[in-house]
Amino acid sequence: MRACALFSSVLTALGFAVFVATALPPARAADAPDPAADAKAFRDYFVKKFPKVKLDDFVNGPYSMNEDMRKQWEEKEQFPPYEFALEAGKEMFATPFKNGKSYADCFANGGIGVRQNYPMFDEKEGKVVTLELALNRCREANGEKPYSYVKDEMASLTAYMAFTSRGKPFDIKIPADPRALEAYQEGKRYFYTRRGQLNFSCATCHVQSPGERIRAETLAPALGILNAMPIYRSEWSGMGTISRRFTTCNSQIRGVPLEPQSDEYRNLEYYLSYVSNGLPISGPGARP
Amino acid sequence: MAPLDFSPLRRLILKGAGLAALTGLGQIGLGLPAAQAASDKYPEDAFKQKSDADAIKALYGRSADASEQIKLDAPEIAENGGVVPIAVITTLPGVTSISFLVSENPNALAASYVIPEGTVPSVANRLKMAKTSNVIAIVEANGKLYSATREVKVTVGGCGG
Amino acid sequence: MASTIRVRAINSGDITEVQALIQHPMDSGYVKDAQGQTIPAHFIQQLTFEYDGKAVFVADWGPAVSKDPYVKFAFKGAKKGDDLKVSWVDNKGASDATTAKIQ
Amino acid sequence: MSRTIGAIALAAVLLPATLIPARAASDADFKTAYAAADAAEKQAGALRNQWTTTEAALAAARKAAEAGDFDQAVAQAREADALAKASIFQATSEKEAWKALEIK
Repeated sequence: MRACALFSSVLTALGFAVFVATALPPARAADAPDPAADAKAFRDYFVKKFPKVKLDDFVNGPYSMNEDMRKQWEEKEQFPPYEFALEAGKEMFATPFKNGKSYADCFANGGIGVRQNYPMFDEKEGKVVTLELALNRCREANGEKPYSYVKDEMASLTAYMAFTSRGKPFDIKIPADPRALEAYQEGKRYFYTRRGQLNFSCATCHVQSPGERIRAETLAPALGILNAMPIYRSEWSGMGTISRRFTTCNSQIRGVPLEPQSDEYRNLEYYLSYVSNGLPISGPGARP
Repeated sequence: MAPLDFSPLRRLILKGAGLAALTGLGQIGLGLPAAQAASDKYPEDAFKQKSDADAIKALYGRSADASEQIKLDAPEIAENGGVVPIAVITTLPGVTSISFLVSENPNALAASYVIPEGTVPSVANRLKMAKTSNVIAIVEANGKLYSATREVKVTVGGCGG
Repeated sequence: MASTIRVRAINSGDITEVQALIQHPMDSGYVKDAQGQTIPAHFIQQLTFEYDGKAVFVADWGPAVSKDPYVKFAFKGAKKGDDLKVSWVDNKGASDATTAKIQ
Repeated sequence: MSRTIGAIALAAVLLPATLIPARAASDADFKTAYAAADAAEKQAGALRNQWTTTEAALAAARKAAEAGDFDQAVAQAREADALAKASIFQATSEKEAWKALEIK
């Protein structure tokens, strides 16, 4: 019986894929990537789709588009559930490593008010470096074990760093390096690529249907979605990082998540952050 | 007494001001302390009851009448059943305790608050709700029991995938 | 170890508004872990706020109060700079207490 | 057009997977079916596009085989194989198809 259910779901997924494939316009010549034009089109799309939402309010995710939820959120924000993580992060950030150095030594401006610059493209490595990755590299360079990317300490540290950057607009740069443009383009491809048995892309939920409910959740708009990270999700009963958000999104559409901080996720974060340039950092955030 | 417009009042309270508006109202009567509410003893038995009616009986020994003077503030649709912000404020005088019940939870009684003299009869807290249910606020005032009820919808949480 | 209790007590005129957030799992006893084992109930039963030697607010909680519980109330008679004592005890007998300055 | 043909071919592969084998399946049948599914899933892995449902079917196949229920083990392995092939098909067609969704 279970076999039948599976069988039909395979067919459904396939049927969907075939439909999409055949409905495609003939492949057009690959235009050269133009991140600035992409970002403008991206922002314009959301502004047009949600004329009542102020641009900066998109960083508040589903709360920007649902009054009843917004009220519950404001209630929560009076004493936000990320408070403990934020305090722990502040303490961790100030505590030196065994070698006497600290996180502050690894970052510009001692790590204060810099979250809006991440991820950045590292021209030496030729790859995107996210804040989570930079934090673990900082630990390892100082003889400390890396943290899990998805929650707990990593969420606390990034919560504190985001908090010191609240209100600062995302300022992601794509240097004149073909590898940077390639990383951006790969991130964009990941964002729009359908995957998982449900045949969903990131865009299916967060571009086409923000504000709508899927199962029990109200979908957040992709514009500004990373500005609030890390987040305390009631559904998780705890904090989660960008890595956690990406991996759980993948498994929700029945795709096997990639390893946190894999090239794909790094590129995806680069793309998503870039197209939200100009919108303020609002993390840490609270979400349903 | 002039009817209170609750929503601006609540907003004022959220800002931590405007509470003075209420203080004249809550503290009339002698506050006949009911046995349960006045004691420091944890009402174990009441928390073990399954239905709202049994829990109210175990806690107070009688049933409550609906009152327009209780404002129960709860969302229409809980964004997550695990964290539902629920608040109550009342203009009833002589309040000695305020309790919250979620009718459809395995055990209906969620929280019960002792309100000594000098404390404003207003409480906000966050409760878990297993599913769509009535939420009942009970206010004990001048030895009598009053209630307000609201339905809160809870959609199935998470997808477990 | 850092306190499990966060308190904000803000005085304005005769009224002091108190908000508290407590770090506690508040396990209901109805949830199973990843291995399918029921997580035993573990929740704060009583939370007490004392001012000037008297209880100004007592919360009796069951397991239906949310994880990391939050409560807000207000009382009369305190001044800025006064102490507010907060303490809790859970169903396993664990407890914590702190004293906050009214702001 | 080749995509459509691919899908039909795939559907043809899928059909026998749900049929009850005429005779009881053996350990060898399971191993053959599982190896095929595992190979397809590895290919999906190389395309960075595995499905959780494929993994679940593979696990169910292993579990059934351990319990000596080879009919069930073979059925699960074939499902896993079909799912893995569908995920490969998805990843392959999405190499170009993603562009249709892009905001321009």
